[in-house]
Amino acid sequence: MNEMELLNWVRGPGLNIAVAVFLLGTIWRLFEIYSLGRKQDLSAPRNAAGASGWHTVVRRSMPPPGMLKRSPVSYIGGYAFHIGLAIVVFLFAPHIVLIENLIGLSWPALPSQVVDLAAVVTMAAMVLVLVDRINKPVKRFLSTFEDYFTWAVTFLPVLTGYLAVQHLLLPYTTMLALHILSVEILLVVLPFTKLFHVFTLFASRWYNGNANAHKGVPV
Amino acid sequence: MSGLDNIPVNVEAPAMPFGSGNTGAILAELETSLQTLLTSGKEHSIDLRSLPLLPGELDYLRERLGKGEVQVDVNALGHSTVIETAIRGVWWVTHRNAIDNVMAEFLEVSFCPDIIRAQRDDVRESLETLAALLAGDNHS
Amino acid sequence: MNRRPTIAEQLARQGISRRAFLKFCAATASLMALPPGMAPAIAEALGKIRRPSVIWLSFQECTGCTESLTRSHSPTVESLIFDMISLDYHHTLQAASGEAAEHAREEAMKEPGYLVLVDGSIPIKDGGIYSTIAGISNLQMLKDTVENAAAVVSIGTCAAFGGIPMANPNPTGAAGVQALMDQGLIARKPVINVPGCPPIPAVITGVLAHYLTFGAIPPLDALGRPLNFYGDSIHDRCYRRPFYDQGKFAKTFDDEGARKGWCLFELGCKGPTTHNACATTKWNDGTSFPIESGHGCIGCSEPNFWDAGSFYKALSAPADPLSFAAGAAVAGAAVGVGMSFMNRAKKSSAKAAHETATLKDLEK
Amino acid sequence: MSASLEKGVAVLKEMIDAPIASYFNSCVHCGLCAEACLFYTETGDPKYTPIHKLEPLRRIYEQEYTLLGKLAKMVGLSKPVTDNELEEWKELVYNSCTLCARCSLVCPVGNDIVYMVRKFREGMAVSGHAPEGLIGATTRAIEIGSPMGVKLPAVQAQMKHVHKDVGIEIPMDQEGAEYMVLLSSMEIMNFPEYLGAIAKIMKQAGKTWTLCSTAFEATNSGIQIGSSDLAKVIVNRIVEGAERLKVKTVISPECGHAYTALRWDGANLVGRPFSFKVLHILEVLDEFRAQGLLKTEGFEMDRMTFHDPCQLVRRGGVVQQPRNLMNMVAKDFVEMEDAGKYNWCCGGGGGVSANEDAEELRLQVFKIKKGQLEKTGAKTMVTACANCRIILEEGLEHYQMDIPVVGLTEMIAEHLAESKS
Repeated sequence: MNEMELLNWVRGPGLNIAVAVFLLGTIWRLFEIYSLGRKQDLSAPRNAAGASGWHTVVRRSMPPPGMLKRSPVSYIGGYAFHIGLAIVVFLFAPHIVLIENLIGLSWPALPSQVVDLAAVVTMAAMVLVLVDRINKPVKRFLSTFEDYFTWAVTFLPVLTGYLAVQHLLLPYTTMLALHILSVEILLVVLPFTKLFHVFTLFASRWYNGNANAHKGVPV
Repeated sequence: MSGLDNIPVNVEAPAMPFGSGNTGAILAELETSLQTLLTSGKEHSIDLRSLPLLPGELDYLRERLGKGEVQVDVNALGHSTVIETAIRGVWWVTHRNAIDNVMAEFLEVSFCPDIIRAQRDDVRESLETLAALLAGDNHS
Repeated sequence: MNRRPTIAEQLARQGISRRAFLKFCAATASLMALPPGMAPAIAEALGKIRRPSVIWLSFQECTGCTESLTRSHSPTVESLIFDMISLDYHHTLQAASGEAAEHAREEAMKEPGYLVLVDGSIPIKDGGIYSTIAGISNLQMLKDTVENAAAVVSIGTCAAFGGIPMANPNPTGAAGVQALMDQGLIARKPVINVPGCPPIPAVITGVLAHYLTFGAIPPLDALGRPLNFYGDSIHDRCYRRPFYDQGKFAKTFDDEGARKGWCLFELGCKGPTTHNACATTKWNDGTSFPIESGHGCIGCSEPNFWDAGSFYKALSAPADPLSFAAGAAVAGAAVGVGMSFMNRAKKSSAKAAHETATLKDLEK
Repeated sequence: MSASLEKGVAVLKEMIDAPIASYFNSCVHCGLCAEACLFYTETGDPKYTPIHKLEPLRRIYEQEYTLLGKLAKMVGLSKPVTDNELEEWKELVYNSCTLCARCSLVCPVGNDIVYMVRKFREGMAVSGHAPEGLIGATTRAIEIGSPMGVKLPAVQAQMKHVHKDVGIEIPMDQEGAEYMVLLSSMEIMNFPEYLGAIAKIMKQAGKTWTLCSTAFEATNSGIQIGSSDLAKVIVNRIVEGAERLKVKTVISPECGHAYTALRWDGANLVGRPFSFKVLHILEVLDEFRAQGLLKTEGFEMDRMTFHDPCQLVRRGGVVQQPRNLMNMVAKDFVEMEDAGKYNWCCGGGGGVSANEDAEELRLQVFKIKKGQLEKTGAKTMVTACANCRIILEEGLEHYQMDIPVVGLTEMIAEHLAESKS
């Protein structure tokens, strides 16, 4: 298989399979999780300003008082990596074309130099959080194979994408194929690992916020 | 050609900071080459067709370099022009073929481009030719 | 057998001056995409090498490659190239026909070390019956000719990678020259691939000039293409690249962006994955190239370009990514709903079987 | 699988719901919950990371309610939960968790971790993995009526004592009274001033109130040990009493868990909304204050700080009321760092105070409170939970700090304007 054949496979059948597994897994998992339902709270509610599921969905994006100081790498690294990833994924012109092809929506792209910078920042932040995971006793204690695996699966698309754009290590075509392949692996893995938090975190925050809002506590 | 010109396509030449970036690089390369020429006498030439230039950038370059005092026409395997730019020592060399298409285009940095100079072998042959010419004259 | 003259001698015989020779060498260096400083080395090399015999074989092809070469707008250089070689066999260009033509080929093959140029792909399905010349299958003719060749130059994407005849579903079992060598169907010789549909004329002549001038295979990429012409992607050498970097894209062929000459990536330009010299050498004597005239690169110098998705779909846009999507969504919903029924049943049966906890339960 | 384990797993199958499933799927092992937990911050031992305390529950969820978990269990990739494992987890689930819910406030993906610990205790309790101390307390609560074994005669004795002390007769079983006042065992046994304070305050406010002979005890060990069935027995006493006496409002005493057990769990345990309101005494006092029914005179001049009981503030939503009341009587009221909903636990909530096995650890993690207190420079600590109060006193004594701990209600009562009533 030459590089063009590989690229054609990952753009064609490979992507088909990955998107299919991703959709299948995501819909299955969402049903599996949320069909479990929850009991209605019969206690008399208390209302308080700023207390609701939706408030918590937004508020949890900010570090609670004192936490930034306790775990700066988690927050700063986490922000840099998530925001950087969002910039790279959603504001790079070729990605927007891809999304437009998939769902018909399009928006302006950032200059590629800015995206390059975001990619570098993202990778640096990811390395930082990985080092923190290995160094920090709590994180190391909690970490399983899955944590390192999902890190790699998330890191590779950024790395291969960057290498492809910068023409490093391998010819562009090969690197582009590897980039798309790595994204496909990410898509396939996402519904079945902790990466699924991209979907469930909103519901989790909402449940938490909603249950506590019932008690009048804005969490 | 006039028909094509009627098509309302206007290729925008980007403002310099957003150009290909190559015109600046060429001018910088000329600067160092001129310095080298003065210090060591080493000549240098830049193949203008090996660099991607935006439409209009070649003209921009021509305009920046300006026109000097010397313009030489060479007729060898087609027509070639060697034009000194306003930057003395920098020559704009254009080689054309028999049907006047541009074959190659260079910016040469030298006191006098090689193509203008008579070649040693040719001079030797010319000497023979002249000798034969004279011999012929003497016979008659 | 008379000694073949060196190229310099050949030129001198035609009364070409040293100055003209110098100009020729400079133009050749430019043509070969070599640094201008290489001109003296070229001049020296041309003084030594002899005019080799060349056999040009045309198989499953459209004659586009020959057309390209002969429409070359550097006739002087081209004529020099033909002065530099002895083209002993070429379907389209030779005067001889029928048995005389084949005889010429056999004659040329008598002295080993000739150069074989191939255009068109070779059908190997069903014993290669899909294309024959003088009753000889293409495969057989190639096999015989390559046997004593010094090297093979595959001109065009068909000869290099199989090209359009090999496109899905490849009814004739077409293959490129390198593939046949890899399969052991013909003798292994050095191969230079000069792909393109057709290749740029100056690239064909440039590659030949390089081989002839230096008597060696130029540095090649992983696909056997000379690096001096195929080393960079169209995208990297494209004058519209700054627009790509700024995120300025033409969205249709007649919008504002298209008129302003913005990047054609979104209109399907395959420049980023295509390696060729179009953006620098250009076509029609350096007049223009597809992107400059407003159409994206179709990637014709890459293997399988015909089957690599629509020419008008952006490179990052997948071929048909949602073809299983509906099915997958339904299957996902089925698994999910199945699980939710099972889970609910399990939960309610746990509830139904609930035994009220007593103090006794606390003690194990 | 032992019968008791089977019972525990069965209960957990009932308990696991969509929020728990969502929470487990959201966890990215970032470890931030550890930074919010005093058992980790004060010991540095990663095993006290809140989400780790739920590891067996996570596996049960995955094995019972996810297809991949079922497959993993089938091929042996996911090991079934065993009795030994649960016994090992007892320390994590009971000794080192006060159900303070600080972790639930910081989790970046929004996991309500304490919600899960509370549910996990259901399975732990019925499979016989609750700590001895808590089992004892719960047994006394069910059999005798109070976790400390306090019976009605003891209450009656206190009533008489208070009558003599403050000159107000304590009403008992008065049908139609507006308020039904509950007590916690600790108040009956250790802080009898509370009852006197209520009597004085109610008198000044001109409100009718009563104790209930069948439901004087507010605390609910069933909630702490994690058995809804047993908690329901205890809550039912109060509901029946309140309904029999037709009171409008039931007042929870200065006890955090008693408040949340009745206020938030109560209706869900009995399976129907209450016909009466449930208020914490501080909520009542603040209402009186707002209506001008609570008048005080004089101020405490010492520097004072207020310890927020977790169940009152973070789990109860009573945040501003104690501050309003403090300012009525304290001249130099200073807040501790992280006061309000981010307050740090005293270390004795969630049944830890009743659990002898946890005592050493509890005193160790009290360092956080000690540090907070030292920073304020307060001379007196005020709180509104008898359990916190005991734990604070023990902790301060352990670290040889001479700082008195006072109940807010009593402090208000001491400053009641004596004039007319």
